[in-house]
Amino acid sequence: MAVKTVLESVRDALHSEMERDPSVFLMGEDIGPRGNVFRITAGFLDEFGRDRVVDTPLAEASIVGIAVGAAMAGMRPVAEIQFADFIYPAYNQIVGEAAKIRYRSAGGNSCPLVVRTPYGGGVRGALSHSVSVEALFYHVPGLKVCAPSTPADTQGLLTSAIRDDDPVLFLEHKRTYRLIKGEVPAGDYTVPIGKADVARTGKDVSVITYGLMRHFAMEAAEQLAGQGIETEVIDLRSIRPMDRETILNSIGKTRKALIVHEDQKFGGIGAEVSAIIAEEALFELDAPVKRLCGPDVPAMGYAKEYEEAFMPSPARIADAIKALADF
Amino acid sequence: MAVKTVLESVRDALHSEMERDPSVFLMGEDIGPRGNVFRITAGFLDEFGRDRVVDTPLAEASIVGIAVGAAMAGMRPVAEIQFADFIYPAYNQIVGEAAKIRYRSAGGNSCPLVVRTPYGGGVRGALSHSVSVEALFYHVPGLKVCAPSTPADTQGLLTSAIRDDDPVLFLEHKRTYRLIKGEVPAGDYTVPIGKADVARTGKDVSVITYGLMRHFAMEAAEQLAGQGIETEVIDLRSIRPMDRETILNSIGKTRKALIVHEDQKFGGIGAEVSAIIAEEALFELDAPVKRLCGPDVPAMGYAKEYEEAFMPSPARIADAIKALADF
Amino acid sequence: MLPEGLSAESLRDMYYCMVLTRTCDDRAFALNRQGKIPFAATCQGHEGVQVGAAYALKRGTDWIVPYYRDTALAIAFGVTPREQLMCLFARKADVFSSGRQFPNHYSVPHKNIASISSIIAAHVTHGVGMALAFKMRKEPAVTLITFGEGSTSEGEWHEALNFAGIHKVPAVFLCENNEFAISVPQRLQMAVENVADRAAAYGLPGVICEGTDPVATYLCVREAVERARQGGGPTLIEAKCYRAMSHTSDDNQLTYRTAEEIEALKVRDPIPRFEGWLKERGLIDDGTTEELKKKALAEVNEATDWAEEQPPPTEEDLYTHVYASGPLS
Amino acid sequence: MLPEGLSAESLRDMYYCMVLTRTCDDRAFALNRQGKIPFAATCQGHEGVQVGAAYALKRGTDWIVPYYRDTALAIAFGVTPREQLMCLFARKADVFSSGRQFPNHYSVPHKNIASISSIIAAHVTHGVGMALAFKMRKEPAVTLITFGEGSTSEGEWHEALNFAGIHKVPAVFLCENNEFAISVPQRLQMAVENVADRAAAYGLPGVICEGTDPVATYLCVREAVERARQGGGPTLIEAKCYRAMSHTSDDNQLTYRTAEEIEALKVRDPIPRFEGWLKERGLIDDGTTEELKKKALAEVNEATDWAEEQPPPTEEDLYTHVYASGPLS
Ligand SMILES: Cc1ncc(C[n+]2csc(CCOP(=O)(O)OP(=O)(O)O)c2C)c(N)n1
Ligand SMILES: Cc1ncc(C[n+]2csc(CCOP(=O)(O)OP(=O)(O)O)c2C)c(N)n1
Ligand SMILES: [Mg+2]
Ligand SMILES: [Mg+2]
Repeated sequence: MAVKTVLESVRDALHSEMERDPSVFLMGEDIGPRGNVFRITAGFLDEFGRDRVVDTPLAEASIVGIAVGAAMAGMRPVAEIQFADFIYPAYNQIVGEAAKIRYRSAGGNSCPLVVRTPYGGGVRGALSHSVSVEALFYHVPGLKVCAPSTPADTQGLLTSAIRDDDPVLFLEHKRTYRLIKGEVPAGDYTVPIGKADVARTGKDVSVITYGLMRHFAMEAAEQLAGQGIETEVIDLRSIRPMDRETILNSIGKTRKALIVHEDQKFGGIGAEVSAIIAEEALFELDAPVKRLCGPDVPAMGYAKEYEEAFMPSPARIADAIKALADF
Repeated sequence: MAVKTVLESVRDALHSEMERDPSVFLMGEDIGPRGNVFRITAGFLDEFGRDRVVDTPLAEASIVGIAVGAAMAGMRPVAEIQFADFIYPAYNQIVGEAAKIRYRSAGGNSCPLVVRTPYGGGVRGALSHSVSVEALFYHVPGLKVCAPSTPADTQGLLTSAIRDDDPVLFLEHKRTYRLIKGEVPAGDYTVPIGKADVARTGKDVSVITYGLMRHFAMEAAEQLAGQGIETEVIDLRSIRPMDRETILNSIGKTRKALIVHEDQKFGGIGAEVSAIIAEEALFELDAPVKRLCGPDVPAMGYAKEYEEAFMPSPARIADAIKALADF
Repeated sequence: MLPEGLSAESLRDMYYCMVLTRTCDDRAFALNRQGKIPFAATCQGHEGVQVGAAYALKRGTDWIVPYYRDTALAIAFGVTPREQLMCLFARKADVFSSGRQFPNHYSVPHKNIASISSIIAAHVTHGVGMALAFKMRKEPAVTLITFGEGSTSEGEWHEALNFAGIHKVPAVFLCENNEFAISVPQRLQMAVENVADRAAAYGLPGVICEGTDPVATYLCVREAVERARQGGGPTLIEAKCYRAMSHTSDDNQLTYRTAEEIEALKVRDPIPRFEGWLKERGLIDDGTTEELKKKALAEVNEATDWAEEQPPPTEEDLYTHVYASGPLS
Repeated sequence: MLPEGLSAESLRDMYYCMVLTRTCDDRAFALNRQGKIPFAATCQGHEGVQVGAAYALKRGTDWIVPYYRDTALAIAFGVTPREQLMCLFARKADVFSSGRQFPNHYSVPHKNIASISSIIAAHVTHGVGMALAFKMRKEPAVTLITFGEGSTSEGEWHEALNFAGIHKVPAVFLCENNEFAISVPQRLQMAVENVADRAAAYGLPGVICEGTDPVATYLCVREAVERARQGGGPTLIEAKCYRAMSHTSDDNQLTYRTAEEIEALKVRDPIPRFEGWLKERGLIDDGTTEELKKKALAEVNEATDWAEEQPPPTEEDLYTHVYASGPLS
């Protein structure tokens, strides 16, 4: 197994799917000679040519809209939105169009499209390069939403997303790109969309999380293990469909749930996770379902102080786990 | 007190605010000679002139974007999106721009904007004229979201929204326009944004809802009253900010919660309501927090059968209340 | 002499398509007035441009990406009266959407008709993406993408034409300019006289044709299609036509247009005009036109009766085709 | 003879603005290399168009709606080196955003500079809306809205110009065409040679000027501003300039442009060229230019030292200015 970064796992998934299937192609801003602003697709243009690595005009609605059309015509486009903050102009194409094409045509048409985009904070990206967008999309039936956090999951899920016959919004936490390294199985490796990962088993508290926060939660869990608190960490990996079974199994065991995400709290993913638990496992709970999330302010600011105040840290996660364990 | 329809209450709020404040003006498609597709603004063009009743080009991003600019320059625009299904192209302007202007300029700029739009089903509006969009916006700090259901609340909240110094998304359930009649206090009548309405008091089960479903819930509650079940019905009216206090007070009394909305369940408003309860009132509950919502399919279809299967009905709400009461 | 590429037979077929469409259109409004269907949309005044355009395409090869006013285009491209009536009645076996979409949202993949929504101009980038796919796969297909003049105000329209111009995809953009977007007249929609004037912003040829005349439109679209097929890039065509009736059955155009103005449009009706053109050239006679009108009525009657009897969707049908893998994935 | 409307003094002021901007710009990159600030964006190559445009406006009356590359425009419109350095250091008292936004996202309401985000072209409709407000209130103000050539691909840009043309709002659209959008060259951004060619689609005049020349730009913008102020409607101006450095400190243009190509741009540097122009006319001499460069450096040094000492935002500052009524409602 090779050890690679999350960034490399994105590159490798794109590269092998493009090699494997001639209907896969890439569209986006600066993905050609520049090789994407993070250099993910460096060298792709030379290898696959201009037809399959399309440097688009600066226009997100059409990056997705044109990809939708190509998907309807039998291609498997992977459209890139340079930063998740710029996805809003394409909202109509993703939510209003791509997600409804199969349903509205009663199966006559389909839209095997991947929209991938880097999201999240912690890189001094300021107010317009730090947003988490998962909660703005996960409500939409017809769409799938993935937000993996390790190199293996990223490569495995991106491969599944490209092969999926429905539109997938694929969120890559940009802080993990170079920070997180890990082993990725060789060969044709996929991870099924819709299955959570039990990143760590424990009997005292369940932490349900995803993205960068998985790593912070693992750090917190390791710290607490020294203090005799055994934390179970569930990495959702897929936001829609969401793996209710794994969540509920874990609650059945620990009887205490802490949901952690970087995105703002009110109306975030944690709301649905909590609601699933409150609806299906209420009498198994020994403590209120807690959420540790970003604050309900419009954005993460540029100054370091804003970033630090905004993002849940391993220390704050550990405090929250401890409070629940002690409850 | 005058009895009027919801549609008339929208008209009256717009009309009196335009009379009262010269900085209030309207923008939208077909609001001029046509007087809006529901005839809400019929006669406004003649009365207020072309400067204040702007029939725009067919372009939602700019309807909102231009209104944002005018708001930044001291006006109080009321922008109309003809049907909520067409709001997606304006998503960037609402979520990415309007909601962040005060925050990003540290109070240097503000955006006193109302975006109003008819939403919801039950009028054979088919796949693209029936959507509920509240869950796609309520997660956004900096924005306020209202979804009243009675003529008095509609007139009072729309008046508050126009006078509010921040952007408000104002959702009008189109099925209520002509269906729902009610008394509206005369004079300068406002309802504060952020306060729920206890539409009916009861001790057995709390139904937390909004929009058309308030009326269906009231019907269900009346039916059940005959069977000795006393339902408390909370009409949220404002989705963001949400009135946690009224919700929690009610749960404290009934110890059972049913959340009802027409919008799809997964990631809908009900998730947050449930999460608030699970976080703050868990040990007051005698039953799981239940959600009765639209199904997780992409849209309400055109055929009557789809509509009926999609929308919660008074009968289905009554069944759900009864099941909780019997729990 | 006949117009290049059109035989006497195909000219008569074009005429029949127009008559058949008009019959379907009238039927929709009749059913609406009878309370049998809640909604109808018209294409009256647009039949010329639509039928002309359809005949300029290569059936089985080219694709249309139409909009909701394209009944004649759809019929000329192979949609049958039964299919049309099934969507009006929102029947389960409605081929376009199984009764999910409003009427006239055509979608028949095996007839090369793409699925569209009601969201104005959202399909324009789709048509470009399809054309891009054809180009990548070196297939000879061209997409014809249609829309009203109001639709050209949307940002997505701009983005679609901009990309198409840069990448010279095999697409033809056809604007059916009826001077109104519901109630909004063209002068409040754009500051230019012709939609075709917008082509210059994308490095495309902009061409104007008389949209009530199927032959004029045919010739114009044909040239653009061939140019696109040869790799010459897209064209923006503006067909000047008019909207005879209210926007839809939910609208009343007397709230924003005078009765005289509406009455005056009647002289432009594409059907009698084309009938006259055919008669002048001896391609049709009174007997034939009467016969064709009767045939259309019989077809539409049969389709109406049949479709009305077909079953509606059931509650379970609500849950189909959410994902390829099943309802909730 | 001096260009109409510009005194010798204002020409020297313009020169000083350009020098001051360059000094700020160099400082930003120096601080970035020293690891003191994580990000810097440049306007080198754009100083001519920006300063020329600023001087064509009426201070205290007209508004600018700039974009992130408009350091010289902002400085010429009244932003001080201290304000500039405060935003670079993301200090609490940063007037633009209190350290919330990336550097160079100008916003100074009392100096008639509107707040902008990083979302490309989203501010263009805002400028139109502001101009609409001025028109409604019968105020004499004009908005100058700037953007790069890449920004003209966005749908919102199209919608903004379309509305502005129809309603003849008092706005001037100024494109700073540096031929690149990060790495994407103009030929992959549009199929036309000039951004000004797009004006025809909106019924606007489209004008081209040499953007490295502040006087040429000044004259061009001045005419457009006066036309707008008189009710003559908006103008689209394209100022041809260039980007001397990488897109931002996060970019490396050698990944998509050759060193020779970059080197060759240097002859267009607006500062020495304008210096030469002023000297030819006897408006400035070597002594003065040296003096002004020293003065700029002293100002920027002072601003740097001062700003570095200012306090950053605190954790509580995260919660301010969410709503007028307070943090969580
Ligand atoms: C995004 C969006 N905005 C608004 C509407 C409502 N609407 C439906 S048709 C129409 C007018 C379209 O005018 P035009 O493009 O000229 O086509 P026509 O109907 O005249 O053929 C409008 C505003 C819509 N369906 N989608
Ligand atoms: C909506 C959106 N998409 C993409 C970006 C990323 N981005 C920032 S600047 C830029 C290039 C802008 O080019 P241009 O408009 O020519 O201005 P220039 O930087 O050349 O002055 C891009 C793609 C963004 N900020 N916003
Ligand atoms: Mg029209
Ligand atoms: Mg540029």
